[in-house]
Amino acid sequence: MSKDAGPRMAVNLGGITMRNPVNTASGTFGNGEQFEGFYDVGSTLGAITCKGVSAIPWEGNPAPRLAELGGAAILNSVGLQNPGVAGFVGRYGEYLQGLRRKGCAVICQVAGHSLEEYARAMELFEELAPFASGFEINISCPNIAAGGAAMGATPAAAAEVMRTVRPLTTRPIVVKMAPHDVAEIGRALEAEGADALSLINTIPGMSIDVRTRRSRVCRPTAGVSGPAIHAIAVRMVWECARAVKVPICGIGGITCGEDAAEMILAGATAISVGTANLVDPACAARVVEELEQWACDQGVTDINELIGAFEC
Amino acid sequence: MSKDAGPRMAVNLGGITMRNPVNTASGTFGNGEQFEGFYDVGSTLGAITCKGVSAIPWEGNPAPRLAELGGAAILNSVGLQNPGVAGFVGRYGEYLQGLRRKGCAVICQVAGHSLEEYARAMELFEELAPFASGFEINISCPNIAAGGAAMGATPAAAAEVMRTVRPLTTRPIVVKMAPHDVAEIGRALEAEGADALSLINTIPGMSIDVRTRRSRVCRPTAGVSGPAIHAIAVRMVWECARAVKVPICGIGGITCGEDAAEMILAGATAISVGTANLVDPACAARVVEELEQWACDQGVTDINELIGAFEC
Amino acid sequence: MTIQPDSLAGTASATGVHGFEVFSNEAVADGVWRMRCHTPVASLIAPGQFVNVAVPGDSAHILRIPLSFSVAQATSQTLELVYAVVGEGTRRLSCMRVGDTSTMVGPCGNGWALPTHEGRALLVAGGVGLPPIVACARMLAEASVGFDVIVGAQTSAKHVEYLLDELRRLAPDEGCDCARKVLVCTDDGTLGTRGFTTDVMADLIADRPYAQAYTCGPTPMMAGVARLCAKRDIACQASLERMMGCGFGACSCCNVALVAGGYALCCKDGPVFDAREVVW
Amino acid sequence: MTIQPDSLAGTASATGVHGFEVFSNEAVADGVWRMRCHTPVASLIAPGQFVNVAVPGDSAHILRIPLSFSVAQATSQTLELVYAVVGEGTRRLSCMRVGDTSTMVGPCGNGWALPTHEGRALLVAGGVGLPPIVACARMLAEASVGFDVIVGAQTSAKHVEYLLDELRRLAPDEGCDCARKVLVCTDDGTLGTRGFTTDVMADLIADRPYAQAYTCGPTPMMAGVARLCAKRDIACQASLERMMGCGFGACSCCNVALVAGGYALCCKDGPVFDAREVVW
Repeated sequence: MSKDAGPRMAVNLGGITMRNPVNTASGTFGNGEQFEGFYDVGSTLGAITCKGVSAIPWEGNPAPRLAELGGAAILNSVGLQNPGVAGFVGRYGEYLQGLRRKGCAVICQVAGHSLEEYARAMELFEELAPFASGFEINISCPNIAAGGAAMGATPAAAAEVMRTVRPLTTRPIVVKMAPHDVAEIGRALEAEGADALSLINTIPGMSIDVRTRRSRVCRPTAGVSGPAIHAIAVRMVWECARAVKVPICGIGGITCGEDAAEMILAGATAISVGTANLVDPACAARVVEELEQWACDQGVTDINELIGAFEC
Repeated sequence: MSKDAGPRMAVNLGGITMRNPVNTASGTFGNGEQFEGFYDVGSTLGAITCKGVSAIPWEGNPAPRLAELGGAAILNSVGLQNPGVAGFVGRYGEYLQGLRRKGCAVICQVAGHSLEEYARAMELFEELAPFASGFEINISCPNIAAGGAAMGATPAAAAEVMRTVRPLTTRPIVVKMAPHDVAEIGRALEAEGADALSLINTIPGMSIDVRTRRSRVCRPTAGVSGPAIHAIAVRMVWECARAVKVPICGIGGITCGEDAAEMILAGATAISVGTANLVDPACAARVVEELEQWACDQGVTDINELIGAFEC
Repeated sequence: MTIQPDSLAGTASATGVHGFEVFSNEAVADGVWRMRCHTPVASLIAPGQFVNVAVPGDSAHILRIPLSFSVAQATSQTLELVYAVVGEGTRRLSCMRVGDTSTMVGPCGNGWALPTHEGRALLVAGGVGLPPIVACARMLAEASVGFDVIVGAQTSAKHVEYLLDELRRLAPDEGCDCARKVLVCTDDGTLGTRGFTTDVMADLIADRPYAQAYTCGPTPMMAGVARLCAKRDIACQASLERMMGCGFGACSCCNVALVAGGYALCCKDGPVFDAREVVW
Repeated sequence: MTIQPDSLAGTASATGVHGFEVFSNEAVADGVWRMRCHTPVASLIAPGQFVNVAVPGDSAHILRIPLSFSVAQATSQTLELVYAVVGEGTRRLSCMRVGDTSTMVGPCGNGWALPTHEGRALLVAGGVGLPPIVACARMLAEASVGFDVIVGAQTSAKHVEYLLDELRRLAPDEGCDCARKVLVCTDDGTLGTRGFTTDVMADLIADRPYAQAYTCGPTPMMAGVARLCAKRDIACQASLERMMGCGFGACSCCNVALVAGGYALCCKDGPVFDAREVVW
């Protein structure tokens, strides 16, 4: 099917314009470069979301950070290892600027242990990252001792983070949400000026070595991701989409165009490929094609016609 | 390994004495009879939990009630089809009494759309079901329009159900919990006199046919179960066990002795085999053997030594 | 067959978990495969019943696959399954090789019943519903019950022709005043007459009297067959298909709406139902 | 090799997704299999690098399986993987049959580097660490670098003997004043001398001078080898093993603690590290 003949695939994620709805989930795509050996990232994807970055460098968690679960899922506890905003910009700024030139949006993810740290990281990004199309505030990382998921546990806590970072940039702010109370928390974030919401982050889980009686990763609980959580994620996107007006980026166990299409029908404007990037490095590029084919088969001229088109 | 040589496997689930920790999840085991062709239920299991039963018969949901998810899970929306307490007792009372005689505990599950219906069902059970070792109050069914999960959505709502049924029986009451806020809701239920807690019920999920744009089951959302949710369930059992003193029955994606052992290490006194009963009808009997072998390998003389023995 | 409003009633069924070993598994036509295996189920199962097969190779799809059989030989303990490769599960089944082993739950459900009244039987099959009808025809032939067959399909397909040959290979009716008819029709006329099975059936029942009808195929077709039978007061058994969880009445997932109200379970009360008791 | 504190730096790697077709896969000793396959990776990969293999048959286990190789022939595009069947994944790998195809991500990571200084090399392998050491020995032999080998195992096992034969089959050192030694020790003395590889190594390095050591095996063993090398100021390369997510530096799951502080990634900065830079 020639591109000309195909439906329009461009979407707008709260001010972040994407050539197609396909984005990548933070932490599963490096910062894009690692995938250049598999396909031309900048000419293919709608956007990439970079690894979470904090004001100063974080070491991340000790080994082991990963366990495989039998049930079509993995358990990770990386803990946002990152070189800090300055280190990140120095090392990837040029590459990411190149992605922008090719028409791929670049979403930088902001991490912090406290309101002050979120603010400081946001200020540094605003100052040092002209290449960022927008920012994703991570208030849902289950793998750090302070901040992360704790900052997004309640509507009030989430709203406070949003109040803190909103004044610091005029660029679009997306908020990465935890897999609970997505309707209430989504409304609170929207009220504080979030331009878009992305969900879900990994679902906290636990895997125990029954011989040693110890966790199979470095902390008692960690984040579950993969095909196992897809149906749960689609449900949460649907619940959230019915509660807010801002656009949503649907994330959770997407491995193919059909999985992505479910998210869009449930109300997602964009979608992110996550864990599948690790095991099938060309997955996101394939999803771009499969999604366009689906829109074509559905007989629409614009993918936007299918957002929230689920019929119940 | 001869039974004499093996560790003691008997546990006490809030007054329900079980010869071993293995129970069955309501709705996945019929009422036991269907499995007699596979093994001698009464002589093998620690307990069975019957299908949810309401004061008067419920039709349940229209077809389709089931969809298979690619990610090691299924999605169901049965909606508690049942013949009502009188019909249930008339049809299964004798069989279930037989299980008791063989040393298998029988837990009858109580369903309702409202406080009044829970009370009425509880009264009828108390009057008509002398064979019941105890009762499980289902405040977490995601597949009925009124009642079910709605009754257990908050600590206050859950506590109210417990206040309603507690005075109506002196037999042990277990409460079947939904997969959210298990620590808070668990504490509320314990405060109102729950003898034990069972968790988790299925996790609400959604599966969309992307060609028809419709749900693959009869309602927009339904319950996800299977290996996919195991690690999430273990985490919730751990969270709940650290919050309450009453014993817990761990449920979620258990397919083998190791899965069951994880639940016990996380703090579960008993475990229920659920979805695995459907695809591997002899699973629960196998779990009994594998669990005893594990306790043996761990070098304990009593399985109770391993409850909550997770080392973090 | 009488349906119990709560299908979980009654005594424990003889359904068990049985091993099987594949000794042949080949494409008999494009898209249609025939698997032959050794299993104790072969001596327990009756025409119209099914087995719920654990197909190796994808533990992310956890459900077994319900399959009807075309031939079961008790003496040699062999079961023959003719299946269309339609989905991911049957694709995996077609990958099983000679010597591969797995398990099947069975026998499951209630199968075809012989006619209760004297008289000729009419079999009406649509596309994917052919294999169980072949088993039914075999049952009737062995019981010396005279019958005719109508086979409908969208278009001429090798697997339809394959199963038609199976039907034609059956022993002819004995002691019947009229020869057995095996009529075929397709939506596009590429095989047999052009038109719907119900049209062919309307003509046939106007021409010959029938005491009993047996049907398996797409729901709209079976609904049409049921209507025609009701008009003429012909008893009708229909084999239904549903997505199934367990296959033996434990999960209540495969519900079938009843005229009398409430639901029966396809796996335990069916898959063969009295067409008059089902809401079409 | 210098490690960048943030391993995600640098330009895009040449790592790609490549198809492979199995042309032999057999047990060469109890518990140890050798798979030979055709794949373009064979002409891209260097000793000590690895491939991350998608092993069919269980989509509930979604991760690929990282495997080191023993032989890669660029001309014939063939890769030989010698692997111990230890877990569920390698069991599935052993089920792949001739003609089966799948994909592998590779080449992954940094492999063995030739010695930077003149002098003899010492290879120290423990049990499961043998295959990568075989590849290293082949590299050194081709580069005419003189070396000795110490192989340690818990007990005499067929696969140890198999790989020892591989080592002995290699071309002898050329232009070396001393003949190559291939020493073996087991914890129980059932093969070679009784004792630990580090004991054998201590004696050997007292006897012969080495410019470079290469080691792969259980972490405690490699830690011991690293300590001995540090004492004698022998450069040491160690090939580490970690549970891996992606194999090319995207997920940061396979972290290795560094003496300099922070973490490197086993998949991208390793698996071969300068033993002095790693926290043992």
